Amino acid sequence: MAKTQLKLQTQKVVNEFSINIATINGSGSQTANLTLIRSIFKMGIPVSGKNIFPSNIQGLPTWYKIRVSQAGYLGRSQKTEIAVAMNPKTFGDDLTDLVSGGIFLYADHIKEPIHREDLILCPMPVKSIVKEAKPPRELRDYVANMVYVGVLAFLLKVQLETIESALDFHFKGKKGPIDFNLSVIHDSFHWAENNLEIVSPFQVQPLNLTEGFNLANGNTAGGLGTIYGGMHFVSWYPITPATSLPEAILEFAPGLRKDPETGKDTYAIIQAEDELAAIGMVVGAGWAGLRAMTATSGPGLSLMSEYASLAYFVEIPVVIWVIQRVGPSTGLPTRTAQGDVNQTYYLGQGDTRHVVLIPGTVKECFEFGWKALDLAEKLQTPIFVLSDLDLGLNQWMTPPFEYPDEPIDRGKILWEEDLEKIKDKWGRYLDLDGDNIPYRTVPGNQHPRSAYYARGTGHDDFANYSEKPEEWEENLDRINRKIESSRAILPKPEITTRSGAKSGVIAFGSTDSAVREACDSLQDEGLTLDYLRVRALPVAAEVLDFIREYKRIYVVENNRDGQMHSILSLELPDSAPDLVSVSHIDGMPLSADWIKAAVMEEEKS
Amino acid sequence: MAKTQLKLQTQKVVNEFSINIATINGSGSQTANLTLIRSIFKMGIPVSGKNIFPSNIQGLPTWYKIRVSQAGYLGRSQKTEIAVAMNPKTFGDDLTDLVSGGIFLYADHIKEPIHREDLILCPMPVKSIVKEAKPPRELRDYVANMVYVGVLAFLLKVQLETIESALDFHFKGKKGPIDFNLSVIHDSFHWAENNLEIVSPFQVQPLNLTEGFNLANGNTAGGLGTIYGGMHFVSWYPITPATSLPEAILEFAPGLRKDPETGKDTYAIIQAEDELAAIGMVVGAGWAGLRAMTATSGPGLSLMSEYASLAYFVEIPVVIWVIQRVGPSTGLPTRTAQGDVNQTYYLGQGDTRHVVLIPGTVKECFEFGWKALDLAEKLQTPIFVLSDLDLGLNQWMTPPFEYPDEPIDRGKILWEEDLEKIKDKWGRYLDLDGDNIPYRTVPGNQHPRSAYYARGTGHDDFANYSEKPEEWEENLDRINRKIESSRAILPKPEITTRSGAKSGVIAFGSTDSAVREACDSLQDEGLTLDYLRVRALPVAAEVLDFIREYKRIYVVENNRDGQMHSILSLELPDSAPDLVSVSHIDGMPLSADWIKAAVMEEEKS
Amino acid sequence: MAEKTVKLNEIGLSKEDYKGKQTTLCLGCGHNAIVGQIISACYELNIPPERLIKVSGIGCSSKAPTYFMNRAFGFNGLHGRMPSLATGALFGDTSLIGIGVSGDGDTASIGMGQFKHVTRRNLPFLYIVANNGVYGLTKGQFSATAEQGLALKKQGQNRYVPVDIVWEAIAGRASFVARTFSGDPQQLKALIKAGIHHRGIAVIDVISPCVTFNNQDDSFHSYAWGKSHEVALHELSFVPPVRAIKVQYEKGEALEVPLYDGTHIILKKLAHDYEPTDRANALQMLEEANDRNELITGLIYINPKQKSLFDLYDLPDTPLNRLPNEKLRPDPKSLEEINNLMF
Amino acid sequence: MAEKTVKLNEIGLSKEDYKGKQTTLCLGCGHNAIVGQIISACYELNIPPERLIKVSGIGCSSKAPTYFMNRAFGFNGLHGRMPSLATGALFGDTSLIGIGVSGDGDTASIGMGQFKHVTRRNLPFLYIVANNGVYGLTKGQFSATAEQGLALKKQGQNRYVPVDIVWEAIAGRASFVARTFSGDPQQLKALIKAGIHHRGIAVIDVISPCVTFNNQDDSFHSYAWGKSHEVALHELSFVPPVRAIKVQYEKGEALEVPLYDGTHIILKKLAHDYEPTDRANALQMLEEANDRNELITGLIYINPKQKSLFDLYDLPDTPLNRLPNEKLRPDPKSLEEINNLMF
Ligand SMILES: Cc1ncc(C[n+]2csc(CCOP(=O)(O)OP(=O)(O)O)c2C)c(N)n1
Ligand SMILES: Cc1ncc(C[n+]2csc(CCOP(=O)(O)OP(=O)(O)O)c2C)c(N)n1
Ligand code: SF4
Ligand code: SF4
Ligand SMILES: [Mg+2]
Ligand SMILES: [Mg+2]
Repeated sequence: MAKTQLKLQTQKVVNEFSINIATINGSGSQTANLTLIRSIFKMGIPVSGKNIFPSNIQGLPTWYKIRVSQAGYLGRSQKTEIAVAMNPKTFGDDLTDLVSGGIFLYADHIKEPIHREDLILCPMPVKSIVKEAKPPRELRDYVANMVYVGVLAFLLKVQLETIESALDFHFKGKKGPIDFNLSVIHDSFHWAENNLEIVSPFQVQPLNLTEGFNLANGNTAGGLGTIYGGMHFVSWYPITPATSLPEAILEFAPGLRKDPETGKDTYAIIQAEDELAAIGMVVGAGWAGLRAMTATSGPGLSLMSEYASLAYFVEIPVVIWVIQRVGPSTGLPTRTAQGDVNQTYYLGQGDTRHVVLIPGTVKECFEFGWKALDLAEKLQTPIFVLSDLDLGLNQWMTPPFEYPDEPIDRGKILWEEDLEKIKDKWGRYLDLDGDNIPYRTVPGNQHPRSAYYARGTGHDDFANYSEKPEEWEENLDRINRKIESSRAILPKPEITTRSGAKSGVIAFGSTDSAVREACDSLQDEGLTLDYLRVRALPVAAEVLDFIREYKRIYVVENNRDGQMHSILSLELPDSAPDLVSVSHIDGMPLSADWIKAAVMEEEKS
Repeated sequence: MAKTQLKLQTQKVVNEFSINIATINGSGSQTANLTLIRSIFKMGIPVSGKNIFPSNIQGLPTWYKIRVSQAGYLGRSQKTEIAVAMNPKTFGDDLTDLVSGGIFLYADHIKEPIHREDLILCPMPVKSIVKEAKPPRELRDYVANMVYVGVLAFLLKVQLETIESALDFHFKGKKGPIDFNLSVIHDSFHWAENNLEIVSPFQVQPLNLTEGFNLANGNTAGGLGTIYGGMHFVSWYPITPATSLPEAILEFAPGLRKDPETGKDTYAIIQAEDELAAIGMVVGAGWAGLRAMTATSGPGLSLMSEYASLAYFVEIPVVIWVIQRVGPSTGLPTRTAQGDVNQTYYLGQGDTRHVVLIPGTVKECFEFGWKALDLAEKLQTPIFVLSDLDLGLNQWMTPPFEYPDEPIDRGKILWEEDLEKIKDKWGRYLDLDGDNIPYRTVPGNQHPRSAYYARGTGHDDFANYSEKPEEWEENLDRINRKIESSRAILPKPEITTRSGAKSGVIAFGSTDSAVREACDSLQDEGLTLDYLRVRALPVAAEVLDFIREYKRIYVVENNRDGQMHSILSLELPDSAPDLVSVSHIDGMPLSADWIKAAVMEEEKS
Repeated sequence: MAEKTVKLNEIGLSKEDYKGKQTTLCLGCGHNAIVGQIISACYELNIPPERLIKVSGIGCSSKAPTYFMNRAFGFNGLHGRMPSLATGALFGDTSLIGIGVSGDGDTASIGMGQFKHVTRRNLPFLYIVANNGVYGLTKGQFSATAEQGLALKKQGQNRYVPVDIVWEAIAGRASFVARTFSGDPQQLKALIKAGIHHRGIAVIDVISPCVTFNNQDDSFHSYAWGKSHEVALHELSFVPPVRAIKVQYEKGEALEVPLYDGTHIILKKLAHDYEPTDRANALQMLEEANDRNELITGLIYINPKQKSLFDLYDLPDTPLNRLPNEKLRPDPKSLEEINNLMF
Repeated sequence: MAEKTVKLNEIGLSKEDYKGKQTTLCLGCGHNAIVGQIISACYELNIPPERLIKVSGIGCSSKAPTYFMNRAFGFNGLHGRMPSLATGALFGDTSLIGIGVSGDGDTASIGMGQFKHVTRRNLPFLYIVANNGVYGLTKGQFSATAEQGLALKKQGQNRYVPVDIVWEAIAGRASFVARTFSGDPQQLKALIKAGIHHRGIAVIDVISPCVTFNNQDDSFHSYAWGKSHEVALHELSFVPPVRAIKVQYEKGEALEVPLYDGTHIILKKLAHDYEPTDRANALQMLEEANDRNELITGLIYINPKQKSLFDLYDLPDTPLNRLPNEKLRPDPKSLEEINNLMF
């Protein structure tokens, strides 16, 4: 075998490659994969990990794609330099996906044909190494995954001490499992050392580029942000990929949200019977003066339509996280997409248009977690936070979460003493301040003039039932002006300019790093692009200015119909012709290569 | 009193005025109002009636607005020439709404102040006339309404024989009620004859303009169209203003859809427990090869989102009637709107876009009733029929319903013998004909290769579960092409041109007559407009050509945000700047006066 | 001196203070009777209107809250989804009394799911179903509680067996289940009082005729049928805290059910010798009554001991919606620790 | 000659013809046992796969139909909304056999409403609930049937009292209600056969352990608990048409329940002397078993006489979905009459 290898020596590639690990879900490869990416991260090298998993619990193909990039490109890469094949079912595909000159590691008990000549092959004696280690029965498969960790450590020159600290973190210092896994990794490492004649052209070298960063996912960040946002009430119904957000709250709230004085919980969480109930509960809670949130994905979002329309119209603050997955319908529940932008923005019957925050980084998931609760009560309307599976579930490099830089804002709530002051002038829907945001009271207020009757039907300024045409129209127009006014206070877009750019790119959410990478390499092709990342709807003035500035703007998104492209086109009819939609959806995060190719295609035309 | 009257003589107005009858709902004024409008209709004079009623069963204000117009303008008129005030609660408003020189009839037992000097006042001794007639207790209120019929008959010169035939129709020839009501009407007529010194400037004169026309509402027409469309299965849940459509099917199907041979029903109707179930049942039925339909309004539509998204993706034929009322939320359940265009077009999570038929006349409600069922099976997708309360519930002049001019189209269904022919080439989602429409089989097919597994998750051409990126994308793109291809076969727009028009108007649905009237009077103001009525989404090529043709196009609609305006703007970015949105929503049907004023306002700017 | 003429309750409020807007329901609608008894019950229980919230779904019945207690916060929610709304709202201030008025369509048709889950969670809440067997507000279609074979204008004959709300509440583990009749104001009022003082979900299925669409003498939900077929299980009264009394079981005597707050329900035995403490037995009793074609009314099942939803949480005495901001946001130090928890 | 070796049933099909795709459920998942018994039952009942449709909602359990009878039409619908889908589908051809596999979350949480209404309508349909007390597919949250106090990873302790699917089915007037256990294949198979031949809704609540998320020995839905606490009400068997036998009631004997099509269910009495024909009595029995901490299995309630949904319609023998077009569109003359009906 050795001979073929030598012939293949390509020159050394340091800290810029991708590893694709193919396993079977439920076989416990997660620990191995996390250990690997964490060790590399610990070495100071920017790295990201994406879990491409099936909608199933055990036995189907899963891939874990690790991207190492000292340039800091952490979006999905279309190329794979190193493949680890632990799953016979996908052996063939995993083989073909490799770049020429790539390394193909595989468990040597898999007896599938290997036709390619242009690869560095590396069969691993997984079974024998595991046998040596004598793991307890139930741990066998699980330990098998540590073998490729060890072999890769040898080939890529991953420092064993960083692996150790990664395991230490994973097992929270529990010596038993740490040592056992470590020993298997060592055994594998030494097997490689002693038996492999190959030299990997792909290697990692220590840097200090990850200092001051963590590895985390967006859903955990969103859950924590919600806790620090002073959430009182969470009602939710499980759905992939939103589930882990409320579950993060279940995990962290008990430690963070007990009242030190009384030792009581300052919040309540309830798992509802479905999304119809989850949204109903948060709307009831929001009405009653609680900072309430729920989280769901496409199918659940559909079920929340009617109560969302009510909350918009009755002006009730609630926060709704939407972690997008591939639709229509049940679609691909475990794959990522940006296909619910339209539905979220316009959710519900009638003329509804909602405020939507769109985090693009893990840090923003935390930040928007608390901001959304403030905005909901400030604007007295549902605030949607639109994330997706890639951002929510995958491992991203992120600076530490920043403590809120603004105090909690409960908006215009009137308690007994406040009502005393404003005397009888108050009415639930009376625009006292001329800012389109009325004052509200909440149940429990003991003032005899505090009560009002909330209803999804037509009402006057004092919440009395009304079918009067002019009252209906005035009220609905005021609500519209209220939403319009939010443009000024919502998160501003993030703009990155380059000298001499004549065209621009607009994107949002999880595609950020892929878009940045694409812009860099398009620059190399001589196409200079300024880049704006939308962080909220309705869009800020800055977005409109940006659009007006260029003769051509590419709107990049991970859906079929170019939904953000439509929304922006409607904002500025005069510029609509300048907006070019660059979108597609297949379940995979957009890659820089695809974006680049698509843009260059458009440039040609 | 007489004196004031004479001073007010304005010159005679024939067959061009509106009557506003203010009563209390549940008091049985419906019969009186229908009698009135039918008698006028019988006299050969174009007339329309709009019921402005509360979301309540008994005791709240209701208005019935009758418009008499030999010019054929049957949309809502903002002016009222004659008011009938039977409700003390609205007496004041009804008084103020009257044009100067108008006639104000009122029950003389109502003792409200009357400040206006510029009206012809006509107190009616309702109680005494009713007393004379000695009606059975329970009929008293009810009969009271016949009094204004009689008095109006005298003032407007409505022929008593046409009143008689109107009653004859209403009571299906039952002599008792006919004679009794007629006698009250006569008494009132004679009272007026003998006691009223006033002469009405507003009068009706016989014409022959209603020959070959009927009076009917859109929901009845839609129900009948569905029956003639060969509907097999209806599942529905009551909601205003959709209810009367399925109820029309309940009424007529038994007589029309029994199999003469077996005497059995060739259809089934089931009242579901809610809209989630109604849509689920029709989707199941559509999958099983039934021509299935349901009908709902905004709130129910929201609940249908998720199954609509599934039907789009699984490619199941169903027909969903949406009779719009005022939203957001519960809104004004008994008032009309066009505010669910967006939600209907894009209903459901993910990249969905549906086929929508938009009838603008009662006749089209019938026609689209059967066409929708054909299109659903031909395209294997949900077909929405978008109507509204004004078109669905109110009385419109309409030519007789026309028998379908095309045979029933079941689309591409394969039975046992068909499968034999095409051998193993068949796959549920395999595009054999290259027209993006695959062939389908339905349960009950006994061929061993007929079965497939339908699912809302990703699938390949043979309906096998698939998470493969390319298979997902190809399938979803094909579905999109399928919907795109429907532009060519959907109902074409209706275009009315005038020589020398430089600008155009686009509208849809129930606003048709108001828009036509507005165009005429704008012409008088020197503004010539060509008019296009959209009858389906996605729009036909003719719509795009029309848009390209004018430097300015007004898009008129009864909603807040100009939803159709948005949809059209997205169709032609280059023309987007030329499209001017003219929209508002307050629960009332758009009036020609409002449209005219709004357009002229825009012209100024 | 005017005051003298106005009767006031122990907290100095008059009946007026418990009234709502003028009803817009039909003359003679059973729901009006329910409104009336809620007003009387709350007046007599000396409940400050501000300490109560009223919610509903959609329907004529669901309009009821508009017609009582203008000074109480109210929410007319979505059709069939009052329970979720009430659940979320009461977490805002768990010391408030919650009253909901729903309809048979609102509860047994579209609302079945949420109804079952709110009973299961035992939310402290008085859940009144104004049950008339039809959809009143949409003009008389069959609801899920319409008896099989019932014929209605435009609708033909009802094909399906009816949902029995009491059966459903008991199967759903409601801790207080009663059935009564709009035509029996005394029992209705007593049950409302007891329901308000019960710590947990109190479901009262009130047969409440729709005079406009379903009041034919032979229809199960009509006044005539109710009046002629009602059989009260017991003479029911509610008593504010008194000296503890041992519950005695000899025949003819009264059965006293103590509630968590020291109040009691007293059930004076009538024809039946019935104890409302056994789920299966309650259903047995209902089956037999059905066979006898009786409309059984009274307290059919109660379990005062079952933990209420809020007993299952560890919430502070200060209502959540009044917690000061500083109690809602953990301190900066804690966030550092969190950040350190991340890899 | 290979044929010889393959066993065929009376319609000449082998077990293979009843199989579906390779299961992708976890090794040892209780749902796999259900799949296996459906296959065996249908094979032994000689059902042509094409005469059966299989539907489900969403969940691991709802994937089950993928794993049996490739030759049957199937539909994996929406979470909690299998019943409406099945109802509409079976109207297409009422002669088809309908089998649905749902989960406890799919049925008792989000699906409660549709579950209650399909039982009430008595759709001829075998409704299997693969009940494991958790949401498997979303990785182990509490479902509505999880017992109070159950502790699960990440979820803490379950606060609420569980929904009892058998109670709900009986309260909801299902005409055939059974409970069994994935660990009791014989009884499971016999119940499936009986359910298929029952004309009406047949609800089988199968305790079907989730080995990955809820199989702790002390958890109510685990194999261990089931094996050690199962108490069969009777030894149950299903027999194809035989000479009519009078049902006899002496102790120890077998109770025979005739179904509409001449087949019988034979219940050989065991410990309990139980007759599954009285709703309230059934619930009484369950309550007592609960107190004894037993997992009662067997046929708990049946009413073979209750009219099925399709008995309530007047449909032609030709399936609706095969009616020729000319039977679907009334003739032109009729439309003239309609037009004359208009004013
Ligand atoms: C989602 C939705 N579907 C349908 C309706 C229409 N709707 C309003 S009230 C009602 C039924 C009310 O019946 P019930 O609850 O029995 O109350 P009742 O009027 O009989 O007192 C229906 C179907 C609605 N408001 N919302
Ligand atoms: C509307 C909607 N909400 C949530 C989900 C996510 N989801 C998929 S399966 C499932 C629960 C399944 O539990 P169960 O029915 O008990 O089946 P099991 O996996 O336990 O067999 C949930 C919540 C969904 N698919 N659709
Ligand atoms: S319609 Fe029936 S339920 Fe509605 S208010 Fe009138 S009587 Fe009551
Ligand atoms: S997760 Fe549980 S329910 Fe799902 S397949 Fe695995 S064992 Fe079965
Ligand atoms: Mg009702
Ligand atoms: Mg489960």
